[in-house]
Amino acid sequence: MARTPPVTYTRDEMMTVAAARELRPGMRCFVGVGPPSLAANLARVTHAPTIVLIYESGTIGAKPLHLPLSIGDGELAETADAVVSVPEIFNYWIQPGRIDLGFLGAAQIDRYGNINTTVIGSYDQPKVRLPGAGGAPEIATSAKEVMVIVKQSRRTFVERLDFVTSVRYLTAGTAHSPASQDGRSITVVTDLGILRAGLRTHQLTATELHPGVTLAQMQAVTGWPLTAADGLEEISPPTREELHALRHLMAASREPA
Amino acid sequence: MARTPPVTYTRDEMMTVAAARELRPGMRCFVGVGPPSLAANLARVTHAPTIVLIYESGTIGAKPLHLPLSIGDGELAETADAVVSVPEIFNYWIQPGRIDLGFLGAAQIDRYGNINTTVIGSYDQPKVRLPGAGGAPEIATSAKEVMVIVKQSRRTFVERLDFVTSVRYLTAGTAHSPASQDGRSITVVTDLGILRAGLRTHQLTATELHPGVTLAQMQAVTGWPLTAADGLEEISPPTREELHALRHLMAASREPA
Amino acid sequence: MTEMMALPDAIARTVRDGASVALEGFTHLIPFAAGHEIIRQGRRDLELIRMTPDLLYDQMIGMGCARRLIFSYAGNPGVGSLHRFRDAVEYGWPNPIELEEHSHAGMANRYVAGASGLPFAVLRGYSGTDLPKHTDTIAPITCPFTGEVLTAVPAIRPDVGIIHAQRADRAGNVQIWGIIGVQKEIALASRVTVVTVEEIVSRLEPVPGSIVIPGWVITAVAMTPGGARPSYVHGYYERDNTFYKEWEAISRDRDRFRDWMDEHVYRSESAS
Amino acid sequence: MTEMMALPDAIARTVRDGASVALEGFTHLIPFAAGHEIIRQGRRDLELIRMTPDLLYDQMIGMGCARRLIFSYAGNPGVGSLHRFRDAVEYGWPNPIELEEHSHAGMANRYVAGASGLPFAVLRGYSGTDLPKHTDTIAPITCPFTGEVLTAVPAIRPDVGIIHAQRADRAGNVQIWGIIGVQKEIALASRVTVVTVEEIVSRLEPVPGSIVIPGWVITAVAMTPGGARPSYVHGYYERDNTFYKEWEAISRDRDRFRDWMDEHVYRSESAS
Repeated sequence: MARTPPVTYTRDEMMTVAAARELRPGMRCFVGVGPPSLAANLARVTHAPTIVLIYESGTIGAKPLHLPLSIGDGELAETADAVVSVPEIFNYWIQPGRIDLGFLGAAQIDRYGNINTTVIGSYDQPKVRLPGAGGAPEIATSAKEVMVIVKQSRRTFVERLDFVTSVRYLTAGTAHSPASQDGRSITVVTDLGILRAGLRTHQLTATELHPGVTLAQMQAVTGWPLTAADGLEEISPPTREELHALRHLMAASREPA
Repeated sequence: MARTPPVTYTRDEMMTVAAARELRPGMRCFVGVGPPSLAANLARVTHAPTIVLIYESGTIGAKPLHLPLSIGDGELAETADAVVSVPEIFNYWIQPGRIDLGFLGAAQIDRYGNINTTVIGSYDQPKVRLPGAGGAPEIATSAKEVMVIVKQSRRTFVERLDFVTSVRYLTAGTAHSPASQDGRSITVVTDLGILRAGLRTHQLTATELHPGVTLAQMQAVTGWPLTAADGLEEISPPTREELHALRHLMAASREPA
Repeated sequence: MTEMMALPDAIARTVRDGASVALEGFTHLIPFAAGHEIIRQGRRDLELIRMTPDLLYDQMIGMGCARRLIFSYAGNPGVGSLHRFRDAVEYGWPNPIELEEHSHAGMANRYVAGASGLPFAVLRGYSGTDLPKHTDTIAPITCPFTGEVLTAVPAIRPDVGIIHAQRADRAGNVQIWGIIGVQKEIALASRVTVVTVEEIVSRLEPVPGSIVIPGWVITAVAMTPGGARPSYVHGYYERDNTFYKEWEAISRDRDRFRDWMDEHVYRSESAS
Repeated sequence: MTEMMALPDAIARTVRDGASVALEGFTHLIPFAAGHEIIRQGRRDLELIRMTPDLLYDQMIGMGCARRLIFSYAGNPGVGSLHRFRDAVEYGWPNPIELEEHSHAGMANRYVAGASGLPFAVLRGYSGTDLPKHTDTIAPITCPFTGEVLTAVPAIRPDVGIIHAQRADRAGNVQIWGIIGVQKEIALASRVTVVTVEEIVSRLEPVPGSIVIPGWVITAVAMTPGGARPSYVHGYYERDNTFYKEWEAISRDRDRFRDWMDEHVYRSESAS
């Protein structure tokens, strides 16, 4: 461990720290591997020790010391409060809306928080075949809050998705509507700042910027006309404690994500 | 234990022994408490040690030393190959037809093996309110074979049920039909002999009589015109080994059923 | 999040007159102490839900707590009738009760649907029986792929679900082993869940076959040693089969039943 | 009833060209050795079924075993793409494959329906997505009680289901612990079930969190130590994360992939 306090940080670190700060103690978080797992575990070892990590492999309340490369890592089961089958995790735990916050990944995201992780190009003749849906469609509609951690670029923040893999806000008239969508939010944490939807509108709006980032910079890498919320704020930089905990987590990982 | 071989036996003992003999090694039997549990465990400790006992409480492969008074007796779980939840026992194990033989109880039974355990009299103003369906409706239609162990009387063997709680042979045209009913049998073991249906006909026919019992005796306590199968046979009396094992089982029970 | 509280408080805060209440435990872990507390608090007009009403609901029905019963098998296992249940159905004493009657498979699936946040469940069930004529919560449903007609039953979501378990830790995580029945399903299907436990421990050591229900889906945990007697708790105490048989005679007679309840439930804070 | 046999025999007797085959194991207990045996035996035109195709199906697809793939997430977890899968979908190499694409929740429920002997399962799923436009095994279904429209998916009943497990006893009862995934559902949904195990023991001592699948629903047990490598077996060996990352480079190039398969799968009877 470093004796001298860190003085610099990367944009990736700022992104992870900003995401971790969004998590509140006691929150039940549905977590995938990579940035979500890093952010959720950072929150767990800093300000939110009582956060409950739920992985789709069936581990509820996992408390890994090392970041898992795979969501099925053995340490998740060893440290969990309960291990259940995959059908049970989806049917008893996700579907009824027991998840406070679900993390989703995105290859493309639109202004409504709809996400594509299926194909770039057409479905039948894809330019790039992506992994597909995984747990996302049901997380997207059932979690009380959704968070996406993704670097911002025009390739990712698009006017129109090539394929709709998951939907946060169902359009009126869609029959498959869950009970209520009032007050449901989506938070997108990027390397430039934070975009949010769901408080007053269902459209993603810039609400915070990382230190030194301008709204114009963020707009330049967003594929739709991005507006800022009233009172757009600057995020405070990572504290020494946050950076220290984050770097320790990364170093302690068997296999850094 | 008796040193001298038993020379006499009761009709109840003959009934239990006759039922036990029907069970073959390796058979997966769905068992309730009382006579079925006694017969199945008698088979297990005599000629069919590999019989698999399944109780609706979720115990698969239970090997109790004592006969349970309740199907949820702790010893069933302790000796089982697997203990599963009640939804799982019905959905994964009974519904798909994995049970070779299911035991059913009966307050009334008709010639087709339909059973009433719900009410005597009308449903809304019952003369006697009975316990109800339990697991019977789904066992009756899904098990490869069904066995009923019941003392024979005109009150029980009736022309017409007051209430149809479970049905073995669904009439043609019933929409709720399982995949196939070919070759499915029902065996009714009574204190007078054995009645069977399903081999050539879906009507219960006398096929065996206990020693000393006549067809006329059986017909006299049957509420429909009972016919006998070609080659009606006399059942051989309990062997010393069978009686010994049965009485040992009864004596070893914490609470004889 | 779980709150630790005394059983009388847990019941007083959660069970209201007219509520739908499921006290579950499939022959194992039947929450007698909680049911007796409901009787002592004089709750009325309850919709009682339970696969196997058992002695506990016989007592609650006999004391006039129930307006309605949702169930699948109302007998004294291995013994015979539930006489208080029969008296209510056959003679309306102490009050008539409405029945909603299912099979075990149907009830178990209704709980599963409740725990899953679905409005209904599908099974192969009730085929050819008279149950659908008398129970309007049984309906046909057609497979959209094969055209096969199966049976649908609606989810059960009790206002209050009450179960007994071996133990909990201080965070309210609940551990159950032995016959697990429908304990998890009721805990997850109910709007409010109360768990009585034999003991509260600092750490839930794993036990073969044990399941853990996380504390954050449980409303209240009440330490209640012996809370399942005369039913049993795997690893703690055995079923009081003698009492189950004695109940036959106690419950047959209205006066004897009331005297017994007076002595064992009203005058005592502890379950019989 | 279970038969104990060597893995090559178990595969030769159960997996035919054109069969639908599910090799399951949700990140844990992936049956690599069995998949490699299928490759060595040169099976073709398989309908491969798996929630997360992972490296194993990348290898099987790259070797031309698959005609069709039913899946919900085809990535190398934490690393990136499955390049052989992508090559087949994007360029039809070594042959085009047909896709039937679902979500995890949909796949899990399709297995549950298969294990339950039901033709379909119901979930809240796929809402608003483009999946139903491309996958015809997703259909709306209406609750007969509330009128709510939900989603139905048909049961999956593979011709052959193959899983890996920690151990079996001599009667073929199979014990699994750690992340249990969909192992039981596949064992029960499949017409024929093959289980590879790390070891065969005389008695299955209980392990916290372990489940047992009775031998009488399993067709064949093949002792196959290391049979899940480079995935892991809880209590036996860890996931070879280094190999999962190396696969990125190995699988990117068709020739390098074939060389690797030649060396590690064809020339060796043991899984990499």
